[in-house]
Amino acid sequence: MNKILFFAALQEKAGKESIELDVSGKSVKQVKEFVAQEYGLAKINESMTAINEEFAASDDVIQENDVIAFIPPVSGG
Amino acid sequence: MNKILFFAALQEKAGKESIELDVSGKSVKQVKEFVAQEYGLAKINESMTAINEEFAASDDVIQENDVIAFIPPVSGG
Amino acid sequence: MVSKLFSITEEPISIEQTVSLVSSRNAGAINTFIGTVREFTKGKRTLYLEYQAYAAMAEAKLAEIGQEINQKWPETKTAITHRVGKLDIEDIAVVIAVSSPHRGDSYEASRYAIERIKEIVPIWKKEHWEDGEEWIGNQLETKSYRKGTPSEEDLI
Amino acid sequence: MVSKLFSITEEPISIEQTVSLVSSRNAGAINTFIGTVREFTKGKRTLYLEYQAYAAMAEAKLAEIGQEINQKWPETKTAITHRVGKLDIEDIAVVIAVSSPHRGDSYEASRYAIERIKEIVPIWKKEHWEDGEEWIGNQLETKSYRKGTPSEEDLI
Repeated sequence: MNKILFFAALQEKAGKESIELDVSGKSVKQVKEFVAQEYGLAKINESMTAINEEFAASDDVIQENDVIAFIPPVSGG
Repeated sequence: MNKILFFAALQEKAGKESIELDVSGKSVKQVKEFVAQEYGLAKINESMTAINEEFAASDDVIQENDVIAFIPPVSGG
Repeated sequence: MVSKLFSITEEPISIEQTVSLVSSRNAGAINTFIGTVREFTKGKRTLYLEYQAYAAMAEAKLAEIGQEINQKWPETKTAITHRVGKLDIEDIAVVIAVSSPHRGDSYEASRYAIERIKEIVPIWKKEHWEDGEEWIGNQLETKSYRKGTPSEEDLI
Repeated sequence: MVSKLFSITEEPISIEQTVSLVSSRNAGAINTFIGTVREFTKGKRTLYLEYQAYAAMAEAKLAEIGQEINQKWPETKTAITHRVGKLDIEDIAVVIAVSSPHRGDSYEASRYAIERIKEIVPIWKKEHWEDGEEWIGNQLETKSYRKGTPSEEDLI
């Protein structure tokens, strides 16, 4: 099972902070496409993705228990 | 009468913070030469001079009651 | 009381406390950058801000910025505290403190830190105006992040 | 408690206090430079420092630097506090705070302020070492001040 975290506009749009989903074996790109469609989160394509708190590439593959987070363009400071 | 202020190394060398001297009518350059000789303050030539808290030029002329200060190279900050 | 060099906090930030984390006998200079909530941006009045962070990752990324700074300016020491939650006008959102034996490095490293925060640290700001609200980010998609990861070259 | 924008004081300097003098609803950035007493300079160990100022003139010159900054960076606000007397290692000698709507100006103006302090403000530092003491200044006479007045061009 994998935990998927949403932040900022994505979190508001999804209506929740996180979901549980088994996406192990899928690439970041595949997870993005699935989640975008399932939750109507078109903006996910502007987001980066983190796996276990580290930025990941589109073709990185999710492992069992990985925590995935979608990171919209940041605006701290 | 004029008050003449010494700071830092000049103050230590002169052994006092200030002196009273009537130098009105003299130029800054003349006052420097006189004080350098009278108090053994050769380093006064490396100093700038302030009249009434404003930097003065060598040929500026001292007026009655002006406060003169010799300003060694500064090292604040 | 924040005592970690790189931290996300919900409490008001103490400038003195962040500075004290980097002060040392070898430092002659400490540059501090304080980001505060400004009332007007491009003529539009902000009522308040809301900051959200992916806290664990944000602290890791702040520490990573500290490591980058140590590479570039070896004698510096850096601390960064970023606040989250609701912030009013004039409140402090972030304090960066960089100590260094000489002042030039402290200015350059401090500036580098704030620029990198705006690039790689997962913190988001929502502006609340009289007539609406919006999560601020790169709305114009001027950056593509095609590789998924923001590289230094992409982002500077 | 220091409440003047430009001041010479014999008391320990509060960073928060100096920052509060420039904080405003229009500021989004406050850059702070803190000059501290460093133990080692060029391998030589300092025991403590002694600062002396021509206080009235020094405050006037600090205010003049504030005016120069307002000319160059019109939307900034500057406060500078410099301490005099005996300072121990790690003590704060000077705090400069510059607020600005945008961060770039606050960094540039803060850097400008510390450079100008080292040029035109009548403050002197005496270093005390284990084997001696010396008033620090431009001992090498690399600057002639021929005109008697340090112009910006002379000194930068």
